[in-house]
Amino acid sequence: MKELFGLMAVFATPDAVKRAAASLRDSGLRRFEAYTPYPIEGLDHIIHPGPQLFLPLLMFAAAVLGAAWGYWIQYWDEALNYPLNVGGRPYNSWPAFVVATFEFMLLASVAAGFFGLLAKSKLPKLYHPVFEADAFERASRDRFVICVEASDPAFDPASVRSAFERLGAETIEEVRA
Amino acid sequence: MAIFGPRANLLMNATLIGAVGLGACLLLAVWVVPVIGYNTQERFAPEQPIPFSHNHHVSGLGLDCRYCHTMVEKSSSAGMPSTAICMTCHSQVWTNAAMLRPDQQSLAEKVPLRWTRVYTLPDYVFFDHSIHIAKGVGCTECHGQIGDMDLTWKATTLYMSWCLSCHRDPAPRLRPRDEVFNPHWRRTPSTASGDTLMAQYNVRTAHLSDCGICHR
Amino acid sequence: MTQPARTYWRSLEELAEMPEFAALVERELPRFRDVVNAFDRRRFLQLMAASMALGGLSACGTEPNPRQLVPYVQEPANVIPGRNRYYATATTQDGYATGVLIAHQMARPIKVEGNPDHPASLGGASAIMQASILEFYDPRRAQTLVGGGEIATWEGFVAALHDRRNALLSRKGDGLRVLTGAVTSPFLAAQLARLQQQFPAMRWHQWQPLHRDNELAAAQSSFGRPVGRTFDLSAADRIFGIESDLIAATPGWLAYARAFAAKRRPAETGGEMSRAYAIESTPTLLGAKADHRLGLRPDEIEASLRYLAGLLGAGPQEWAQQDNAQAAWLKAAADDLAQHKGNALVHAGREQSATVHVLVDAINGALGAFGKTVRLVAPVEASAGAKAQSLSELVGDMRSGKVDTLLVLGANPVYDAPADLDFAAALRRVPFSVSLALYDDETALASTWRLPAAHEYEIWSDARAFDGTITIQQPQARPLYGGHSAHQVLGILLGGGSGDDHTLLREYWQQRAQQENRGDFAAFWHDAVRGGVVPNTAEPPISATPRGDAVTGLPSPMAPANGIRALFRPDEGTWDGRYAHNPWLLEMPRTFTRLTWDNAALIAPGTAKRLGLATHDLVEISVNEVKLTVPVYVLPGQAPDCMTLPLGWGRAAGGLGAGVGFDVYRLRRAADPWIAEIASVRKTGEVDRLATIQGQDRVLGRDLVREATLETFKNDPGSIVKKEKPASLYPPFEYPDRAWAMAIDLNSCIGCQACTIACQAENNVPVVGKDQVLAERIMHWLRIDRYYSGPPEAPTVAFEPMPCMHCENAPCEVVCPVHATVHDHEGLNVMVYNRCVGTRFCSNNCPYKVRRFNFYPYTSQNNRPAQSWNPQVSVRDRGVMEKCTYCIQRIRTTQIAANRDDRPLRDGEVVTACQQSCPTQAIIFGDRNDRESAVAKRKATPIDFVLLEELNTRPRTSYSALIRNPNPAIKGNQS
Amino acid sequence: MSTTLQSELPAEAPVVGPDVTLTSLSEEVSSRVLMDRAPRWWWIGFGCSFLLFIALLVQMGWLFVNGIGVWGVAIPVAWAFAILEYVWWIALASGGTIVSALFFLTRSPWRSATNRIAESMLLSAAPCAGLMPIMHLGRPGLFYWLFPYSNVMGVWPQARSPLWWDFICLLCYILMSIMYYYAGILPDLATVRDLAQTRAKRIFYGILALGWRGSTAEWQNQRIVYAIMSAIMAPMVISVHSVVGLDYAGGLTPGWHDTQFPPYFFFGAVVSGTAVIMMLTILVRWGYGLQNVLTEYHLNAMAKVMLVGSLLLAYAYVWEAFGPLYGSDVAAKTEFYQRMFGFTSPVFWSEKVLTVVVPQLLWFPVVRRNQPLLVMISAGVILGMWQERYVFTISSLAHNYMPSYWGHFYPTAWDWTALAGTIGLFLTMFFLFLRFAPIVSIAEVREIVEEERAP
Repeated sequence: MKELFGLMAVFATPDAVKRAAASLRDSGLRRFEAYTPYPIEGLDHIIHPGPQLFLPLLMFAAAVLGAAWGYWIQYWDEALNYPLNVGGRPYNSWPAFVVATFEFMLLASVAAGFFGLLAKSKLPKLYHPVFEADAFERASRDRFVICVEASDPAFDPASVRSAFERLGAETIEEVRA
Repeated sequence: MAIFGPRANLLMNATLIGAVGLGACLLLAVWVVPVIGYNTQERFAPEQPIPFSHNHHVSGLGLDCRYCHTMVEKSSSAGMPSTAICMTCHSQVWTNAAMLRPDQQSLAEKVPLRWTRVYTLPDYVFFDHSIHIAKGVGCTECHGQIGDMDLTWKATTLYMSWCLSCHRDPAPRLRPRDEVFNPHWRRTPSTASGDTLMAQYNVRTAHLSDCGICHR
Repeated sequence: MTQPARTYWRSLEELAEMPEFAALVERELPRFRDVVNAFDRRRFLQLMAASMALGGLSACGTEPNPRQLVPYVQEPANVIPGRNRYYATATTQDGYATGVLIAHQMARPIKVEGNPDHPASLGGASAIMQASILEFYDPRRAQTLVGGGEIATWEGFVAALHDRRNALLSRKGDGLRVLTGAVTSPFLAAQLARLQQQFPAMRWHQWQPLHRDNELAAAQSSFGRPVGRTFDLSAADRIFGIESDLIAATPGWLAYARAFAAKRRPAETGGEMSRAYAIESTPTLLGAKADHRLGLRPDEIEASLRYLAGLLGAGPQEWAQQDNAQAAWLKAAADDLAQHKGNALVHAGREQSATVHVLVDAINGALGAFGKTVRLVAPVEASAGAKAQSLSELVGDMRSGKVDTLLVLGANPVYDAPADLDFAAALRRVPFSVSLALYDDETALASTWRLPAAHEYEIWSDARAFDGTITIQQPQARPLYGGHSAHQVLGILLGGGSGDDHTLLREYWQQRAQQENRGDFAAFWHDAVRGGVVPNTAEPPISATPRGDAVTGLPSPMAPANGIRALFRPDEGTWDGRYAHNPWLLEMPRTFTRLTWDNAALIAPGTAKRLGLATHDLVEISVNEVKLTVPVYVLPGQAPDCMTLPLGWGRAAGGLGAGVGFDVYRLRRAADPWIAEIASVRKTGEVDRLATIQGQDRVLGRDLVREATLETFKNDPGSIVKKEKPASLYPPFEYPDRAWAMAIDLNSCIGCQACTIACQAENNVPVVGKDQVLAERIMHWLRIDRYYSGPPEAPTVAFEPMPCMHCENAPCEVVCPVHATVHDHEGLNVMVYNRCVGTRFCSNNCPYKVRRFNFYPYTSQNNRPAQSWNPQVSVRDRGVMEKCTYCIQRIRTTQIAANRDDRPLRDGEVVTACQQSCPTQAIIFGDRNDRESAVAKRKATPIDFVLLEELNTRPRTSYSALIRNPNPAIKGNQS
Repeated sequence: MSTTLQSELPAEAPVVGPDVTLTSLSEEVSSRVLMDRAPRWWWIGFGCSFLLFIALLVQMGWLFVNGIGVWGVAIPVAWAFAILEYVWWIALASGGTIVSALFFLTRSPWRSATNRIAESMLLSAAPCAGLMPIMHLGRPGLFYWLFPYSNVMGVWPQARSPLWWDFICLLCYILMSIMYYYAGILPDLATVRDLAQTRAKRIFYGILALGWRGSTAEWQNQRIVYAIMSAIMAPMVISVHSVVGLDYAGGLTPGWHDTQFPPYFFFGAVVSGTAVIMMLTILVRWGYGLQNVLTEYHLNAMAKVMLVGSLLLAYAYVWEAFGPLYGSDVAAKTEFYQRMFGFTSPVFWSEKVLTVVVPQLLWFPVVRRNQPLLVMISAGVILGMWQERYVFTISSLAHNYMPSYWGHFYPTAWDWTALAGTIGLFLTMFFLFLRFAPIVSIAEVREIVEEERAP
């Protein structure tokens, strides 16, 4: 018999899952996560409160670095590495270097964002215990799922189950992995 | 009833790391591959009709480069010695050495020898020996320790970047005119500094990296 | 006057309304030029070198392997790899020699340049001269000796000729005939003389299609004896040309052109300038440069000349009484000429009637030209007889079976003899006919023996220039394709066996040197051969004046004919057809038509409109009962009611030129070799695409040609070109130590195309073929734009050579994404072929459109023998851009030589190919920063201007404005 | 947010059909991906496109063997089909980004269902655009010299060249578009994974979905990044097309050297991009029977964008004429006369009609709801945009500063093959997207569904 990973409840509506999340949090649980077919306004603040500045800052930093590198590579090429008289233009013709600088800036920023997204969400992660639950399958479609993890110090299967029932869960399932 | 077991994550991460590593290697190759000896043919001595030894003739017998490479001071090409030049000596010495048979044959049948190039430049590069000699660039600057080579091998990459490295900063590679053909010349405290020589030969570095200097 | 003097236009369609123009464009070219053409072209270009391998083999042994170094077995003396060595010799055209220096690289001839010490060249070189190097290498030249349809050997021929000789000796040479072109070679003449002694009954005939019989006849009646006329244009302040080839084709024209141009550079001669008049039926170079030009029908020309003679007292007074449409113009011209007695000169082209030439002599006499601007000399030709007559006598005898042995040495009568003589038929009646020819041409194929001739550059011989100066021709290489010389053939007939021409020639000169007691022969010979000129062999001037009765004895003027006249004229490139196999000359754009790869019937715009014809239309004309289908080209400046038909095309056999263009000789008759009535002109409705490289004929409001009158220049030179420096965001680059630059004088440029070919020869510029010219992919680095202005029927012409401008703010460089074209520290716009990836953005960005692109691997398709390319210049492969480099290879080699022995470059030490070949010194190249340099001086003149200055490209190539010197008394097409 | 639109919309056209539920939405869209056999129309469409694509490969082979000469390009007209079609394709691609990024920022509800079509279109068009400049090189094998990489020659790209800017732009643009696309499609892949029946498909989409679980944390990150990406893609796409415009404006050629080119090009991108998305949307709509997800509401909205685009274009055309006619540059003036009356005149006039006059029909709601008409107008616009590029690319080069060197241009069979071939490549790729990736952004439409559900 695999050990218990957590307890999973399926709700029918976004409001239900919001209410559930709120009350779970009030009951002192921290290690639980909601799985929904689309982002539900407010839910994230209940489960992961506090400002989310990492990704924006990361993308900004990347933009700055990208721009710097972009200009440098052109400056180095035209003015330092092999200064050539091109159509009588100065070696460092900054107006001409702006375009590529801009593009490199954007590329760096977007790339940072993309990989930042994966890294911060710990993706790719093909296997996760919640996949074991049959109920979970519909979380990517039309149901709203909450899973409380057994590793939570405040986790008590009985109370959590009752709480779920009280909150109007459609089904409740033990996730074992 | 998940599709993937926990091992899938391991596998996935392994693949990712592998992919990144591979990418890095390929990127590295762009820098590395061109400069490996196999590409540059540095230190590579091709087969020759006659196993001619510069070491023997130059360091041993003390022949001057110009004795055989007659054109080097006048012409863009240094000039390969004609069979006749070889024969000026070898009609007297080593007359019946087997290794000189091709030489005698060539003279007898009036068919030129066919040496294999060690230093090859593309057709669109117009190198001129005479001007380098005139400006005090010694033979060994490009041909390495030619005087000590038993078989002639390629001492430099002949890459454009290599040419430029000297054209941008010739001073350290210049020597007094009378030392140009000295295969074992070393800079001594008494030798004039590179900059003095630059001034003396009035070498203008700025122009030296113009495209038109080598490409016409 | 900041605006150009007049609005220029470029093609007549442009003048028509736009819709028509569009319609014509629709018709003019097919919708699709698909890949099939590519195949055609490839096959076509390969024709140029069917046996290229052979060409290569015969010169440099087995195929070279790039990985191998092949030293000499025994070095030859004085061969320095990478350095040019020059050998003097001469090229001949219609027998007349022009001295050349041939550049050798590692003992291979690569380029023909003018010999500065030779009076007929003075360093200049015509397009035809320079193209001869390609003829020399042409693998399509005759290579096999054929006797009676069988491939034979030289020995076989010698034997056969020996038998013949014995037979002939027995009957004192009865039935033996020799047919040559015009002969100036003293040695050949001597051989023929000796032949005459041995075979008293033998006869020597001469034929060349572009003969000068009329001049000769005129000389006969004016001076009572055959004389040649040479001219001193440096003394001529007033020049009057009658369809004159004085600066285009007449022997010595290179020298004449130089003298002519020297007097037309007011900015450099302190306001001194000659004035030129021209009357002509078809445009000539002199006409284009003339300050006043009249386009007249052929019959009007003679009438007008009589009128002029009358005015100048060179003919009966009543001539001046007849009414003439051009009276006012002619009076003004006559007064002007009369005021410059002694400094005036009248010249008529070879195509003008004997009457015209007599009149010209008379007028020159009346103007006191003889001994001043016109010098009379004993004929330079060995036997100055009338060619046409000589040939028809020969044909007559051949018909009547009097000829049983005929040697044709360097003539091609089957192709170019007057049609009514039907030489081919006559030739069939000659049992033993020998043709010595460079190509397997029409005559060669019709003869019983055909011998491959050695090229001029492969033999020892001698030849005389227009003024009599003799040049010893020395071979530049062993015969590439085993040819033989006329001297050898005659040598056999003289019983000397086939001695080599060196010994024969040397013997001859040994004797002659003794007679002329020229001292030590060895020294004399060495100098003569080396210098390319035999000292003081120029003909001394004869003092004579035209007989008065010559004019009075003239036939009464021909009645003005109505109907269209055909004018037979030589072609600028193929000449009389002998150069029709030369790719450079075939692809050389003709001065006025800008046509390549075709000849066309030139007619005046008015006439075209009347006949409902447009350029590219095919018409069927019938002349002397012969029908010929020709494409029409509508040429501004052509006289009404006459159609110029360029000779020398439509070769039936030989090399590349076979089947290119149409053969006009079929219409030509012995009686009237230059003019004929056109019985009918029928529009076939079909269209033949003519490959003209011309876009528009009008400058369309752009300041491309600055122009002014001499008055304006004297009074207010500053007003001719406006100089303003457009502002720039960036600070200009400094060029402290050297700044290469070029100055081109529009006054001197006569549009002769010599520079175009010089550039092609020097810089390995490939030929592309007709369909690629039509595809607008011609490769010439240097073109001569031709702009018209004024009314179509009487336009004024401006020639504008267009090399790369080497802009300091080069637009092309800025847009190249890979640094393939950049500036160097001396201001050259360098093009690095090996770095080019072929985006072609540089060409789009070049306002002067001087960049050329290798859309196909043209150079390899040209299949030239490897050793004929210039090793100093990269040969460009497919997909790279190329352009004029100011001959950077010459700059480099000279600089290296100078740096080697630590001396500064002298001004004029670096000479570009175009500058070197230019007969009129229109192009000057040098260091702009050196205030003393010629180029700086010319740029300092007030009339120096750059093209499209408002674009702020700061070109290094600048032009001198066109100054004309109109006669105030003439109101008309000028100014 | 979308009230203004809604108010004057016919009542029967909500953003999504009334009967659409979360369940039906997911199943409908996914089923199109998961169906075992593709419908006949798909096979026919794909087959034809693939044949054209083969033609492209043949053309490239012939081109690379024989050289650029097989095309009609010459001097002075050294740029022709390849470049004008590059501009054309990149404009279509940009249109995709405009719809997906620009209108994401404006929170336009109609964008949610169409952005995936737009992005799939852009990812299919970008390679066609990228291919053209490489094919047109004289020495295509050396195109990599445009990369700024360390080499033994010691020579680097020339950073002042608009061509290099363009190269960098295109490179960045394609890479960024892929990431943008993937960041958006991730949740939908998860949906497909969970709906897939066969093991193979579950694994395939399982890997593609990277184990997306739809946890609030993931949603949080995805939303933040996606929003910022959109905010970046919007200026990006404008810059891309402006730089393409600079290829011309940076050129010293009458008719090119003109400051209005960057915006001019962008307007063109807007109108042609929307046009092609319009056509594809209608295709998908009928082909996949997604009428109630891709409703008339979407077509209506896009039609309006198209209308605005063509009005902007009309403005640009006024300047195209005003510049040379008012200005003092003789060359520019003559060049413009040539555009109007020279050998390009038929194309010139038809271009104006197709891109500006005809789209004015979209003022009428009737037309905006008539799909056959919409298809025809869109097709006309796309053709018209091609002609516009044809005119200013070729006419300007043919009628340059040097009257002596005025020229013509005549396309060869291979020029046309290249055009047809790239169309083949485009459609081939689009059909593949259609088959293997959810063509509607399920996650985003879910929100719309919920909104509409909300009282």
